[in-house]
Amino acid sequence: MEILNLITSDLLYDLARGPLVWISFLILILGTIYRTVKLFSFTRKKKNAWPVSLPKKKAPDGDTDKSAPLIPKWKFTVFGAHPVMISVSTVFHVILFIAPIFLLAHNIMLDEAVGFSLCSFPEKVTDYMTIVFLVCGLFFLLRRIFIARVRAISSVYDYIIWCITVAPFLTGFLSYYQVFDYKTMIILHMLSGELMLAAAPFTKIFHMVFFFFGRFVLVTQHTIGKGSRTW
Amino acid sequence: MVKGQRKPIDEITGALEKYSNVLNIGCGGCVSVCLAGGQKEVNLLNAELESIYKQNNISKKIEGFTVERQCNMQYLDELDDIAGGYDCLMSMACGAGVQYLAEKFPGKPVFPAINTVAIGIDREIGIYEEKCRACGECVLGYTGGICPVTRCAKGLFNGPCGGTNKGKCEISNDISCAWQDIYERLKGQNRLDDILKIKEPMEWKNQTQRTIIQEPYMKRYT
Amino acid sequence: MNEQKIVEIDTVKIKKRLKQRKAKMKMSLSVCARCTLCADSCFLFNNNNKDPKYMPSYKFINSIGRIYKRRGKVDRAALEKIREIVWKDCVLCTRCYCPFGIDIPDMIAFARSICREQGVYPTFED
Amino acid sequence: MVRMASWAASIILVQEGLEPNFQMVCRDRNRLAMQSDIMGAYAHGIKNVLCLSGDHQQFGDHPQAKGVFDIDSMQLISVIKNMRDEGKFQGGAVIHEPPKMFIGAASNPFAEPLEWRAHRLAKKIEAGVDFVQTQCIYNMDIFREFVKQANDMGLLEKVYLLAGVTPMKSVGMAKYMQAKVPGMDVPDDLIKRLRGAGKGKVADEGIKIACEQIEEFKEMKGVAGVHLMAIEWEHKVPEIAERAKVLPRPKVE
Repeated sequence: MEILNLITSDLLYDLARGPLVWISFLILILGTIYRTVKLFSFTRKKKNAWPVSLPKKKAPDGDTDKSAPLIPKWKFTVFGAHPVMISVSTVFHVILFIAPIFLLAHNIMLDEAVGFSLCSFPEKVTDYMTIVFLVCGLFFLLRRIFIARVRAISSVYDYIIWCITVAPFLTGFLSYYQVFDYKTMIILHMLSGELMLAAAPFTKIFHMVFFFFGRFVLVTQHTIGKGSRTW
Repeated sequence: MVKGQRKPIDEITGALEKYSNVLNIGCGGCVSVCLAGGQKEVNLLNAELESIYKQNNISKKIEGFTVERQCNMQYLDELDDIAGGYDCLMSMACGAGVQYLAEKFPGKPVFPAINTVAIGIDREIGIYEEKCRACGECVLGYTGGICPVTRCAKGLFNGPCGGTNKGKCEISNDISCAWQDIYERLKGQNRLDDILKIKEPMEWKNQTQRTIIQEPYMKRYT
Repeated sequence: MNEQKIVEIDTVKIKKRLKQRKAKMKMSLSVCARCTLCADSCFLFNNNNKDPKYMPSYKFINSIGRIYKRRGKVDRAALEKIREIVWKDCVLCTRCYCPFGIDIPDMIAFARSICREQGVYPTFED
Repeated sequence: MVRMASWAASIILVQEGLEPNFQMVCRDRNRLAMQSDIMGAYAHGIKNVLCLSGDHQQFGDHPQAKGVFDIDSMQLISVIKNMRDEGKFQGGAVIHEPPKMFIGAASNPFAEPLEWRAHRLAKKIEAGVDFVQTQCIYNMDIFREFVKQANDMGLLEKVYLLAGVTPMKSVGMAKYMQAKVPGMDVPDDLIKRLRGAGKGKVADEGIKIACEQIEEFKEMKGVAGVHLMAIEWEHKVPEIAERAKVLPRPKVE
């Protein structure tokens, strides 16, 4: 009961909607910058390792696949191998980013705080988005629990990160519908959201940056485009 | 490592024409590293073949399997229970792997899907460069680590010939003259004496099939 | 035959080696989302009834990942387990796929070199 | 391009009472065929052999042919010298009637690296060459430098150097040689001079330049003679020789 009192206390409420928001955003931005700069600092610009001129022909034996019919190339990407996982993952990540940014309530608060706001989705849309997000999250959780290969490399840490990511959406959803005690929920929502923002640069959530770095900047077999840096 | 490149699709379909049940065998060794014959390429080639056969209303079963290395019997043994069900085998390994596979299954036709190109290096992902012709008598010690057998179009041992053209080979302005490069490197190392000596004619050791027994194993096999 | 000399594991040396490539390895280990999308790109995984121990991610998490987690303080038994993973379960064909572009083969190769330096490598008795 | 075998053409020349220079390239024959040809040529009275690496097969109309290049020109010189002086084939077997060949080689003073060219000549001399024919000379500055370096190294006392002279037939030929022929150095000044000769007089100017060169070679220390290569202009050779005042031919024993 003590704890519940503390959570519902005005002090915590003020703290969570005041300084903690700014602190968590600061940690998110500075942390991300710090780790991104680090990424660049220990990789270096790729030098062309090949001779000045490469043979103009495709290869000594000229494998020209002109006669070959077009085979659907996407079948050999990760999407072809795991279409469900990739679809769910894409939806999950897209909602993770856009739903909070274009949520009406958030924008009203932003307007009150700094006198400026982004456009908002209708509340119904963000509502559905949240439901879809939670279903996706559930999919990830079940996958982690029931599929042997995922279970094999899962640890408590992975479940904690899962909780950190899903909690803001769940609590936000519950508070919007005033399920349970509204004030408790909204405080939990704020706290979990701030925790997620602050944790992002320093946990595996940092893959939000590394993904783009690894697939677009670093030179690997799976680089999209040419890539410009190597380890 | 060995570098290879996939054959043109027409040649592959031509080879498989008479067979209806094909097992395409990849190799996880060199040809996988050079993106020519690993699991991914097996899957790609099989899909390409399937779509061709489908287009032409030909019924053929094509399946794939990738072993660790086709140049070692231990890994080919994995195929014992699998290969029986197919009327021909296709290998995406280098020439050595294809031959060992054919030796393992002497009753089955084996077709190569890869042209073995070179012993080479990885310049970049997807760019591979020939470096060695396995002549069996390495001269790199006196040529500053640049191979005249591989890089000189004429394979000269006492170059550069009179055709060098501003540091390029006479046969193409895109190829740098191996002997010019040898000269520059040795000059930089103050080792020009090395190429002032006349290099005697080669004892070409790659004229017959070679077998090597490493010294510590001499006793075991002889 | 070539008896493998049983030597004391020099954890100081391991730590030093870890430090040399700390940035890349730690970053790679920390951003792995445990998504298992790398699994199917490993032909050993496919050839061995999709046994999770052949997943590229499993292999690096349990080799170099383990060494990092313990900050180099690993004993011989641990290194021998790692040896099994990095030599027996991986052929370094360098073909694993990672949605984030994590350089898995390099991590396996690094684990190999640490093991080798400590006198733990495949022997002829295997 | 496929041409009549050099030994066959040489035999015809021997029959005509001339002294041919039998050319042999490493591109077409392995060491067995080369030694066998040397024996045959000598049996027919051919006494000079020019040892060349040979132009790469990619030039000409048989680019798919497999080049042999079993040994290189340097090694071929050694092989023939060993046949002549030691009476032994490269494999070690004894030759009962060793071919007394006068061994020649080519030298290109104009190919990079320039400072290495004299050293490569030194190697050929060490390998056993008796005479050397140079690439067609157009850049006299570089050639003078080359001869000076070779003289300083004491090379030209040990070998007969024949300076290569090819008169220019036209401006087009000069420009083609400048741009397309590997290992050829045609200075812009020369092209300008040819152009300046005016219509119908370019060929004559070309011959005039060649004669001036020959005059200089006559005086040049270390240059034993001239190798006149009137490419696709063979019928002009007597005229050029006359104008260069190198006739009559000196008697050689």
